[in-house]
Amino acid sequence: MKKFINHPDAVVREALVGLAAAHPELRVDLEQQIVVRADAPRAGKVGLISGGGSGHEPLHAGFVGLGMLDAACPGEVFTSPVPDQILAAAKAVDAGSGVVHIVKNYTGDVMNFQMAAELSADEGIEVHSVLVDDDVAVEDSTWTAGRRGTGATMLVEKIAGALAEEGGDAVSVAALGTRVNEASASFAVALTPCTTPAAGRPGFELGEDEMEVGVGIHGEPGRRREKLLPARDIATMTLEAILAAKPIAAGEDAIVLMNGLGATPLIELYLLYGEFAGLLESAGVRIARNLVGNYVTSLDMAGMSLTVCRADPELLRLWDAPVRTPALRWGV
Amino acid sequence: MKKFINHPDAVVREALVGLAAAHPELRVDLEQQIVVRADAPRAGKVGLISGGGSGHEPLHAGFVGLGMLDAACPGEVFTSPVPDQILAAAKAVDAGSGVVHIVKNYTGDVMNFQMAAELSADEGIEVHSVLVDDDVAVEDSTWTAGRRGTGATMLVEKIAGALAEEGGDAVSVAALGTRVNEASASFAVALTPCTTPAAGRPGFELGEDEMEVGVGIHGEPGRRREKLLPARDIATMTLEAILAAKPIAAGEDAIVLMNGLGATPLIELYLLYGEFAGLLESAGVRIARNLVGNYVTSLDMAGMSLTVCRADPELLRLWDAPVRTPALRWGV
Amino acid sequence: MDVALAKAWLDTAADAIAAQADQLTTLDAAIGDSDHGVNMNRGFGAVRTALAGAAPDGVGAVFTLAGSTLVSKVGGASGPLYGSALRALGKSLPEGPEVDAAAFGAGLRAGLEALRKLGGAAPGDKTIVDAYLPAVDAYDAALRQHGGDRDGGLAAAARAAAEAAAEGVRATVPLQARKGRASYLGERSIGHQDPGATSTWLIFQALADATAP
Amino acid sequence: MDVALAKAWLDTAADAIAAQADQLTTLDAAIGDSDHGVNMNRGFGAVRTALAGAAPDGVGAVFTLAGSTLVSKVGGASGPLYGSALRALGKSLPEGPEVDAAAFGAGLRAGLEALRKLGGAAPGDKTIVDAYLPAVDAYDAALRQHGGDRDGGLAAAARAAAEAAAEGVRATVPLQARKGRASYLGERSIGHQDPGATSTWLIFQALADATAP
Ligand SMILES: Nc1ncnc2c1ncn2[C@@H]1O[C@H](COP(=O)(O)OP(=O)(O)O)[C@@H](O)[C@H]1O
Ligand SMILES: Nc1ncnc2c1ncn2[C@@H]1O[C@H](COP(=O)(O)OP(=O)(O)O)[C@@H](O)[C@H]1O
Ligand SMILES: [Mg+2]
Ligand SMILES: [Mg+2]
Ligand SMILES: [Mg+2]
Ligand SMILES: [Mg+2]
Repeated sequence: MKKFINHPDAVVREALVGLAAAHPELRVDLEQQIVVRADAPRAGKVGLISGGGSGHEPLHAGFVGLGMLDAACPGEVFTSPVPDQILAAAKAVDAGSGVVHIVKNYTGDVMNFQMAAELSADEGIEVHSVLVDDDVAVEDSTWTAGRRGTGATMLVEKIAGALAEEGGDAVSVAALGTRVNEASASFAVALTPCTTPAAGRPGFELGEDEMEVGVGIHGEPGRRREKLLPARDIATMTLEAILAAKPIAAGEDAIVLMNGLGATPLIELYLLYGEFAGLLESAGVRIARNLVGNYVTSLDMAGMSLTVCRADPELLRLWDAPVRTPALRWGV
Repeated sequence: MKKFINHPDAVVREALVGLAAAHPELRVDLEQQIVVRADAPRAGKVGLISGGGSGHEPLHAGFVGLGMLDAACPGEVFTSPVPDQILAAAKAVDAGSGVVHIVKNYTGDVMNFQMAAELSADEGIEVHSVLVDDDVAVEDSTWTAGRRGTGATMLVEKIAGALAEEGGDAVSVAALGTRVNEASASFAVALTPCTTPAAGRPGFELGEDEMEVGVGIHGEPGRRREKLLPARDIATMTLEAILAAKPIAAGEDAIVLMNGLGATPLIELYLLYGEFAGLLESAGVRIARNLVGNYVTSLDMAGMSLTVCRADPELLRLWDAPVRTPALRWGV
Repeated sequence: MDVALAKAWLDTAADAIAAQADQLTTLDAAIGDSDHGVNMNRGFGAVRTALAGAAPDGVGAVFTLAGSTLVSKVGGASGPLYGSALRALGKSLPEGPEVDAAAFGAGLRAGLEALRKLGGAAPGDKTIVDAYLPAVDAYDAALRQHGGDRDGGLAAAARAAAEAAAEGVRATVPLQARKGRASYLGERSIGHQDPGATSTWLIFQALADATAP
Repeated sequence: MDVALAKAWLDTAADAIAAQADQLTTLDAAIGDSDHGVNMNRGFGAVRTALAGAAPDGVGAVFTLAGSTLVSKVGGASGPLYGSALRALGKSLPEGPEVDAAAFGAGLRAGLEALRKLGGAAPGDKTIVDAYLPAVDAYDAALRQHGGDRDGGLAAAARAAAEAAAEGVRATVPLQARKGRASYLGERSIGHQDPGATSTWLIFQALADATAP
């Protein structure tokens, strides 16, 4: 394992030290392991809280700030945060208007946020939840824990965050978040596995000519392993999986997130984006907004995910609303 | 070699297709292989042009836009652009106020930009140049081609770009760029080599417990090879090299770029930034501004570089000036 | 079982988990996200520290503290699941510095119920339940046989539970996961031993070791 | 040398470079950035295409076109250097469909001077110059000996040039680079053969092959 770290156990904490140093506009509580907007709690504003295992940076802490999250709860690497952390975040951001949890659909995340919601309720904080489960590589059936939350998480955080910033109440913000999730589908392909600092070795093995199709953002092996294909074919298979699960009619608008999983250079992401843009154009879908870069990552995994969100004018308006966070910034 | 590409020869071109699709606010000329601000040429504004081998994305095309570059000339991967490209860019952006070349100090870049400057002069375009040579891993002596241009390039592009946007003339803009370069020093460490699509194999080999100290952004081997050290020790050796070459007195301001070389996850960059921030604080240096992320990369190299620029109020003011490019955006 | 034995069990479990952490993580790498050993080790290490720094006045309090510690230190799926189970065990026990083997057995089952309520897993889903459920069944069966032993049958019941858990772990190999991260793999989860079931076996084996005469 | 032979030389060089592109890139990986073979191959492939599509009326025009093509297709260090050298060679030749071996030799030296003026490298800096300079020296020396040959000594001079270039390439191995990317390595550049000198040798060897009787 080759990483810029001091000790596997200290990675999350020491990265938070760096985050605090780089972003004085955030309040980083190393004790509680939470990252909070410096101006929270803000009277009349519902508090938007997300969190999950670390290793997906900039998600979530990189999206704390004006127009997006009020607080992030980073867990250990690939391990959901604990209820205490999430409760501490709720206390830090609740101004009496309640909080909204944005939770990626993993057994651990769901249970820990659920426990935190109960603890928060005990303290008189109203909690609503958005469950993100956009990864169509997983079949959504009673035979699985359900679809995973991946790339759409940042779309939910951006769009629900914009409504919260405008003064939307907790019920509306949660409902909007759910609507964004329902309109979104993601699919990922990895060229290499990732290595958690604690494990010290890759989560799975891939041959020099293989790719993992439908991989998870925690290095969970995917749907299947295949021979590596040209970017064009990978794009085709990815988009087919997405549109099969969540069709978009010709003429409709979409927000497209061309996301790198951590170790894929931007030149490849742009090349892929060109392929996807061509395919979507052929399908008559209009890419109204796009992002190309590393937003929801998986440590040092070489890979990519595509998220397509069917958008209407309200979603686009909220997408365009001002945002000022370490990893996403426009309009201010 | 595992990459999201179709064919090694088509990578640069196809990535430009994707860039064009993602950023309609840019004019991407696939024929001339140049990327130009949509509103260029702008009357009264000097045209800022940079370029170099591809594989360092977002440098340079990701920095084309308001407040930064007017045009970028991406060469083949790790190969400087050709004079024709640079001339085409000059013609596209010159509004009679001349152009400024921002050139990284590599033999090929210097020669090709020089030839382009002569061709431009033949066409009546006044050309000034800023040579960036901030990489203190290379000794600056008659025994070498001189220090390489690396991380400081984006600082020069941002700060000179701000002055150009304000209406600074070509001589002032070039002089300012040179001043930023002189105030800056960079040093890089790699954990893995990178692989160019055309070569198909890594540029050098590194043992599982080794790092390359003072590596170049084209996968040029560095000053020396060493056993991998904890992040803290790597930070110490990096900062010592930087401050030995360009000392900063206690109490002075600095702009710090904590840069990833392409395959290093953000969590590690923040951890490293925490180390650097602590060391600089101990040295009494004030980090007035910082950036943490992948800005000047080296394809799929796992590694980092630190750039420290001694800043005065003018540099800070221009740093803060509005910028709207694919990879850097604030104030608008 | 008295307070000392309760602590000894958890200490023995912490040792076993520390020793097997790499193995648990390797199992999780195959069908999960490579952190189960790290999670359990962090959790049981914290339990050890918490118990060392506290003087619980009853057996139940030992387990409630241990469970709360797991909930607040582990995260992931295993933290809430094991934490809730231990908390439910602790809360179900009668007050006092000692409980008999029957009460303890009932407590183990209460823990199982809490875990199942939280996680929603059925037997055969390739989870903790596949080791835990046979273990408490075997415990109860052995207790009926050995209730007259000098220790009220605790040691024999614990041994039976550990053996049944081990059998349950082996039986997870051919299963297709339907809960937790392994379920994403669908048929590709078949052929791998479940990490959570494995850590459950370690915990019951620690009970057998700690209670062995 | 006539137009056909000039084209044949560049074609032969293009073949040799295509065949050795991987080898050139491997040499560049050791002390540079792994692209010299790719660069040269792209450039000489473009030269081949350009010449196929043009009907230069003189020997000089062949080289001027080839040089301009390299400048506008290669980039990097080698594009301007070889491009300028070929352009200078072309421009230095007398007009017309044929030039003699002496004029061609003077042209080769004019190319070397242009390359040195642009790149600033001295002999011993571990660059193209270390193969090019001994090659033109050997060419001139051989010409003095073989000027009376049927072809005016061209074939013998070219053979001598190629041999001297090969020797020059070998001599780059122990040198420490002082120009180009390899200079960044300082002492670590010692022990490696220079890629640019190697491609220069390929080009002179192609001249020997194309002119061989
Ligand atoms: N719903 C569930 N009910 C019971 N056990 C579960 C459930 N989901 C997961 N598990 C168990 O948790 C184990 C994984 O734990 P761990 O790796 O620590 O958490 P995570 O999956 O969050 O990384 C699995 O091997 C499985 O035995
Ligand atoms: N200043 C110079 N003068 C002569 N030759 C040079 C000079 N700088 C570099 N070279 C030659 O160029 C070769 C490298 O060419 P190439 O790899 O195509 O370009 P780049 O270094 O830009 O990647 C070196 O091996 C060396 O022989
Ligand atoms: Mg986990
Ligand atoms: Mg090059
Ligand atoms: Mg796990
Ligand atoms: Mg090279």
